Amino acid sequence: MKKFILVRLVNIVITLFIIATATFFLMKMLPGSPFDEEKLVDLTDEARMEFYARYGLDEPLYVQYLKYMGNLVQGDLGLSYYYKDQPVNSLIMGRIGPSALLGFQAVVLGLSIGIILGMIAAFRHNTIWDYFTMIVAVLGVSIPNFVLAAILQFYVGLQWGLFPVAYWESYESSILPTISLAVTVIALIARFTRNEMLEVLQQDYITTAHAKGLGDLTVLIKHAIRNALIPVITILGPVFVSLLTGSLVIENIFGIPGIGSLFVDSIKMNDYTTIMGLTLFYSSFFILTVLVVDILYGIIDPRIRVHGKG
Amino acid sequence: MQDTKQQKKFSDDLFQVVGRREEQSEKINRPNLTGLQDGWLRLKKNKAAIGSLIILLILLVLAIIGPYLSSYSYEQTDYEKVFMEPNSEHWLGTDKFGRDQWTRLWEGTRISLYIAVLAALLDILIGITYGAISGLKGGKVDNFMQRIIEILVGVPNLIIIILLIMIMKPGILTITLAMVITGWVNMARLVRGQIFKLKNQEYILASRALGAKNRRIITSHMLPNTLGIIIINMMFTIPSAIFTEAFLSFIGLGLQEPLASLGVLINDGFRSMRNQFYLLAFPSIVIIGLMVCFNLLADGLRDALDPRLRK
Amino acid sequence: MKKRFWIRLGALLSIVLLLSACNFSGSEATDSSESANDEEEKVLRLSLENDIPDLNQVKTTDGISFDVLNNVMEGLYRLDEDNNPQPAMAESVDITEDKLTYTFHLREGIKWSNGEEVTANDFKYSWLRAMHPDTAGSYSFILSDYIKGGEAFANGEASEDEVAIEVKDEKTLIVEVNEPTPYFLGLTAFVTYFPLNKDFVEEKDDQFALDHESILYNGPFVLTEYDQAEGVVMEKNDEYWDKENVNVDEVSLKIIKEQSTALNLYEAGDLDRVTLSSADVNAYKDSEEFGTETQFTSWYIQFNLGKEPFDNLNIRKAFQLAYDPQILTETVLNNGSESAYSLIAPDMHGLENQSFRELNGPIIEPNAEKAKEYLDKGLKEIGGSLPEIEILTADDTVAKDAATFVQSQIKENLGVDIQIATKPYSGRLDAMREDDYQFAISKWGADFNDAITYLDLWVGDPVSAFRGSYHNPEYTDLVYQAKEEKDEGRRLEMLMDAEKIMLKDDAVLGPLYYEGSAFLQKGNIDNLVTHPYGARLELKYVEIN
Amino acid sequence: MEPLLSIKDLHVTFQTHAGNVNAVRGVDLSVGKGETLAIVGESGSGKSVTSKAIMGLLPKQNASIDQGEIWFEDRNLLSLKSKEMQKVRGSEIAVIFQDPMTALNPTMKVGKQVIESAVKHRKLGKQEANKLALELFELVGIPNPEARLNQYPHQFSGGMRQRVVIAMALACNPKLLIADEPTTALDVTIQAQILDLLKSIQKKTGTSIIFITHDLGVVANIADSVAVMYAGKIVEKGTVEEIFHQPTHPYNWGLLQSMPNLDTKGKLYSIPGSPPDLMNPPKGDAFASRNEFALAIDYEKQPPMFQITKTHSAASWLLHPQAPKIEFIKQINKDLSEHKPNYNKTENKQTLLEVKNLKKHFKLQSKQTLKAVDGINLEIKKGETLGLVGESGCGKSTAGRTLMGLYESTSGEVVYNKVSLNQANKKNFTQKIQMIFQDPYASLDPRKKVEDIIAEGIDIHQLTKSYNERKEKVKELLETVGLQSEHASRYPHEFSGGQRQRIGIARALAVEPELIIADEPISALDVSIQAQVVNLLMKLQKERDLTFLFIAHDLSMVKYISDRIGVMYLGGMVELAEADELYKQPMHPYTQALLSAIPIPDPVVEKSRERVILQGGLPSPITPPTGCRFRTRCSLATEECEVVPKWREVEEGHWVACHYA
Repeated sequence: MKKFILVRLVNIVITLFIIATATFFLMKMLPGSPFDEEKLVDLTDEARMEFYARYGLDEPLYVQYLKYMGNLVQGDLGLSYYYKDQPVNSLIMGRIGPSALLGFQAVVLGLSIGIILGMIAAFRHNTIWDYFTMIVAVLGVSIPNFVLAAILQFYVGLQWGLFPVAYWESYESSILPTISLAVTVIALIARFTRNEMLEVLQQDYITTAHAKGLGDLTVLIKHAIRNALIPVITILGPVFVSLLTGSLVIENIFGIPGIGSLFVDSIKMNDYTTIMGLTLFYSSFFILTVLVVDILYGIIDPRIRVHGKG
Repeated sequence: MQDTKQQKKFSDDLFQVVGRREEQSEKINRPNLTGLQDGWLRLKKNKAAIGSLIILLILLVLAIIGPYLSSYSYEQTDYEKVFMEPNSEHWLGTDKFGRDQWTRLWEGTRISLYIAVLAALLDILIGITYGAISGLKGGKVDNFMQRIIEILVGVPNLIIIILLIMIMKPGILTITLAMVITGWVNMARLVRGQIFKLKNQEYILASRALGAKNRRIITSHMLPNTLGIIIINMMFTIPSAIFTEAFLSFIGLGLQEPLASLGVLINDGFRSMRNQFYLLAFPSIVIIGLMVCFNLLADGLRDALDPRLRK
Repeated sequence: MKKRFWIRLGALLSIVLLLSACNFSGSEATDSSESANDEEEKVLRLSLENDIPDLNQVKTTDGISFDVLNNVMEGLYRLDEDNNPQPAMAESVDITEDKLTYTFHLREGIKWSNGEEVTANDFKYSWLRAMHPDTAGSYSFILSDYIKGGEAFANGEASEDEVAIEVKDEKTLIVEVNEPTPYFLGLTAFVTYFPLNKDFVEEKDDQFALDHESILYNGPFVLTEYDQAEGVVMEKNDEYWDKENVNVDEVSLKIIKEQSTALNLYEAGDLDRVTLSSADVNAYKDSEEFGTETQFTSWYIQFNLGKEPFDNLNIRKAFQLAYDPQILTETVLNNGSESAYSLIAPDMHGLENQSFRELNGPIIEPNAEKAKEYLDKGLKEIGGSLPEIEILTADDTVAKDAATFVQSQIKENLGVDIQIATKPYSGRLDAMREDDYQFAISKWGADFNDAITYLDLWVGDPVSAFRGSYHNPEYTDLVYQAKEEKDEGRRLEMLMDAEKIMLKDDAVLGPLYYEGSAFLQKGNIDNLVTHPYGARLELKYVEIN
Repeated sequence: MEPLLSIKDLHVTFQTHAGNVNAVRGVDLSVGKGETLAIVGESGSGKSVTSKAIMGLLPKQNASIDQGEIWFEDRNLLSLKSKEMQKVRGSEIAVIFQDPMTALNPTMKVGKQVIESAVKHRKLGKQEANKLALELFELVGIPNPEARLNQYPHQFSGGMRQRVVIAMALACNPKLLIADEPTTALDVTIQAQILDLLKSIQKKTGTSIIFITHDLGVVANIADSVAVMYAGKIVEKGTVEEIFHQPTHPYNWGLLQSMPNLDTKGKLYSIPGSPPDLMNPPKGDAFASRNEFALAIDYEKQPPMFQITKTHSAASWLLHPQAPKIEFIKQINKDLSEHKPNYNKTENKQTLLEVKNLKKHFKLQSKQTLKAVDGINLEIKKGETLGLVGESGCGKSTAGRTLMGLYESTSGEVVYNKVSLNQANKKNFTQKIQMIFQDPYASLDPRKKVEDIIAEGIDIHQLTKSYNERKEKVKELLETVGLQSEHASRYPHEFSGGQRQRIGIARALAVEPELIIADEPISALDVSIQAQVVNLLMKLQKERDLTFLFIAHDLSMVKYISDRIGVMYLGGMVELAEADELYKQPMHPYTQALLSAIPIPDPVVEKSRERVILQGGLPSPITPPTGCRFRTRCSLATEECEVVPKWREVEEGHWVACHYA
């Protein structure tokens, strides 16, 4: 198991290296520079180069690349260009909190409701329950979450005054955005759970369990759920990461100082170091999540544990 | 004996040995159905899927002929008639340039559908080829190709897409391309997995034993048998492409004015939802309709074509 | 197994909740509840439409940072409610006859928020820092262009001794300028001219201005909270010399990027002022809370004289006349923007009580028929047909709307199809600079209240693709002469002629509109001033009833 | 005997999207206390559906019981509420399912699964339950029970899992045990172990058993009485002796005759045709169209049950007084009179294929090596049939595939007609060497028409010039394997297993090969169909001078069809001899055990027979035992066996790898 994790970690480092390299050069192809402003365009080329020189941006690309990678190895993501002089590390750390909270709450909410709905749908297959759940699930993935967020804000926030309209001030502020984000998760998980559950319910060992005279509920709880839920773990990683990246619009709508908006802004502003920092942050987060999910999967599914050893 | 009465009923002719009728026992009584026909039969029973199919067809037809039903073009401005609520002249009202929303809506649907289908097609072309090569070659080639996929998966799609759109000129093609760069990964993985599974199927071995080359095995055995999965995945790719485009348009990276995709319309509508809610409502309804229908159809197809596929 | 899993999950959950709880601006929540008890407290709640990139005054360049800094810092002068510079840190100024030397006398009792005295040294330190190649930002030109010796210093070619900033004593600062600069006092109200406390800056080093505690304030307010993505909270500065005239106790400036959200917040009573998007204007037009304002920001079409077909004067003229800015401002933008028929913004300073605009009048008169005539003429000259034409624009809503408008009008009035190419902000600038455009939607916001801030841009020395590769010696000479001219009347004459040459004779630009905005403001708020140039937001004079 | 369970006129229908399938069409049965009733039938005959109906485990969505009663003691199970039925399930009636690989919950410890029903029905406490689990594990013979209780199913071998399943079924001391093909998925050697176990358990507990199987040999071994099912009906029932010694229904005759015993020579009797499709069951006797002695009335009316003795009854019009008297015994003699021309001793035959020290190792993901085939030597003479037998996992299929070039060999050489086979010249040989596959469901491409499946080889080697010629050829091949030419346009899923296997044979024949490797071609088929396929193969061999490598785990069929037989164990050959010689004089202890494990379809012989029962299961081929690979299961093993035994010719043509042979 240790060896397995070690090998995976080495692979992760290689993957991240390639991602960093690719992003670096891709990013440099962006039109414009981080210092493009109406006020600066009238500078002579010399003056501009001098300005670039201050940030090492006048050097050949490969030198910039080597320098960047050198700093990266030491865990230094450099200083932001747009948020002048702000270290990218602290920029990301400062922004990750709200996004992480929203993402986490949305996953927890989505998981719990999604699983329950999925279970009900599978267990009451082809009944009104099933149809209802599937309608919820399909609608959940079909309504753009910014439309949903806007509607929630207007009605629940403004008209009914149940939760704050926007701002990031108290725990209540996180509720509407969490719901907006969670709906997609609920839909995804409900659907996935239902399918897994339907498949599990057809397995021989479920028949065996029924043959033992166990009640329907016992069979469901003791035999079916666990087997159906193990695969659900595998989609958690991507879901969580997509929540983090996808929360951009939600963050804007609810005025939340999260990482999602930083992400698009940095690209629009040619904020090279921030783009790099965020890409690497997301990538490593994603890859590590996948690794954790794999390990978790191994811990939960006894069949895989042995393979890990072998 | 209970049978005494019956015994007399029968004529002796009936007790002649007539022997077997082998042809009869080898006869196949069931109708001659291909796998696809069979799937179609099953799909037909799924009311939601059929309903979705019909709605999709209606939307498709409207997307094609809708713009011609009104006398306006999608880019025609009329500054005398801005922000008109739906009325007999402008069925779905006008926006701040006085453009006819009915026309723009179907023009947008057309473009969204076009993007979706293009993305799905490219996705399928690349995804299938990639997956098939990777799965069939196996070994080092597969390992290498999987690494590439791992890297592609490792970078959040959105970063790649936005970077690309910023680098290239925004437009339908760019958006499609950007989505294709990452969108095919799922398909490639699916096809690869499927090919791996099929590789050791006895009918593939039989074909090899008959001396078939890789090409024949792929085109005549593996692909037809992966078709179900491919179709299903395509049905899931399409809504995600529509959504991606809508999202990009929403954050201002979408199509060029005055072109209208559903995403652009929703973006515009969102900006004026407070006082011109109809601008947001109609494109939202269409996009939700599209998504719901594609999803239901995909679900239906999955059930019909292969109930226990997935994985 | 299962039980353990759930326990772990629960633990994880609570940790995340705890962590994130620290992330809420919790302290603020308690503050506001306290303030509810204290009825005297006057709180103003405003929003910013984007992140605050940088509060380091010598480096920062963007309007939002300016909005914040202008209210927590103060220069020698401050713009008053009528946008005229009034003595602030300075009590008075002596200007020599040749209008080249300024002697500022600092006010008594001006203090930093830590209680230290603000001295002439603080200004010198700050100004040098703002020009020094190692520490300057891209606004250093706003000092170096005017202060004698500044340019050489900024280029690293001269030492700081050669810069004509002299600290005579703690309360006296003597500055020499290169040329007579009638708007120099206005410049001293500009953010880059604010003072800095040397000891404090050096102590904070690279942490300077990264949070609210690493800035020293000398303005009407101090920051009590600062988060780049969340916004700032300001409180009245007890050390401020004029605190008696500051009516507001606390101001919060929260970042709300979506206009619709801001409007919702306004309606929910969480904001005191909100900018309206054009779609919402009609619905609120008659409200008592409705208002509009304009700025010294001109939007125009920049023709690229180096690219077909706009190398042809008649075609430029055709395009220039083919659209009606009034439709743009009244129908599409509908937000208080004024239609533009020339370049210099309407209220910009002219002579005595007359504005520049009043003196020079409208220059371009849209006329579809004439436009068509010019087009035909131009077409003959270039041999019959137009190439494919693309209009470059940035990807923000307003710029895109303007482009769409131009496109539709050209189509309607000239029958010419043009494409729109949207690029992100820096992409548009880059394309223009690299001469990769035919014509573009562009704008310029004034840094100070003088027409030269615009006219200086097109002198074509060197020729700049960004400015349409325009170079007309007549124009250039006029602008250069104006700069040296000591007589205000003569100077203005020259500038007005220059504007006419560029717009009317050479048709380098097509004026679109002067930026304005429509807003809603709660009835109990008075005197919330937004300056049309420089730093916009002025909170010093706000009164809450 | 007091019946414990009796079924009266049970009808079960399944709703499918294509139509309704009448899976069970009026079944009457009864099981006495302490009795073992075997239900025998082909797949699709309704035997498993019947058992599921007893348990109340038919899928609710699409199955319905249209008619009938199931009386268990004094209750009609069909009228019980689901709560009451739950009390019966597991505690009074327990069931053992066919596939031990899927019948256990993979994520639950086996100990917990075993006691679950006891905890529920007998309200046992934790300690009592644990004690019970230990007892049960000991009862079913699982070594080291304490440790194994805490393991997960994947840590058990197939045989051991089946023991777990049995322990699970016994947890509440059920009055009735339904064993639904409990040994079908297992190897012969393991099957023998499990059968022994069931018998000893019944002796100890006195429980009644319904034993469902398609294997008459197993029935002879275990059953007291037998019910033969065909097409959803019981066609004959009686005591085991009556069924085997006085068979009355023609179907039963067919079944008994299709089973070769070790002495059978000549053409096997086979039941031609395929079982009927129960979606449109035939009007009269469902078996009529395959029945040599079908009466005219068989095509008109369903026969009633005729009582022959008190215990013996059958549903055949032949028992009607008006029917002609047809004797069963005569038929056997008549059929066996035609002998297969005995295989000429090898002298004048040329060697067609020679395998020299062939090895095939697979690299696993875990970096270990699976030595599937580890150095085997053999030669196949022209025109002979060489049988290759061994337990599943012994590498016999891999050997077949490797020597045909489907897998690249790790080392060793395959020489065909004096030419060494390699990747470069593989294609030339694909026409000469062909293969028939094991699983008739997996070996045909489901998306291809039968015509295209059969013609694939023709297309690849371009053997026909025109489309019509191709069509003709396909038609001819279809007829050769006993199918009809209109089948050409059908898809594989429309065919029964036997028909599919014949399509597979036609496909192999299409390229007119010389050597056919038949990889367990009959092991997935029902008994009556097996004989069809074997007969077809033998007919083809005679007509076309084919050479066969016949891979199988069913020793009786191998003995019947092969001239010489090789026995494989864990990737290596342990014995090779002429078929008769091998059966008469098996030298390797493994061969002896294999032979002994074969069930014989004769209750008298079977019940009196002494067996060598092999202990344990097959070791992992990843880490095979050192020295003689068999020594871990061998009763003769000594220290000497730590040395690898030599592959030597003990007598002429009789090779063996054992120190004690």
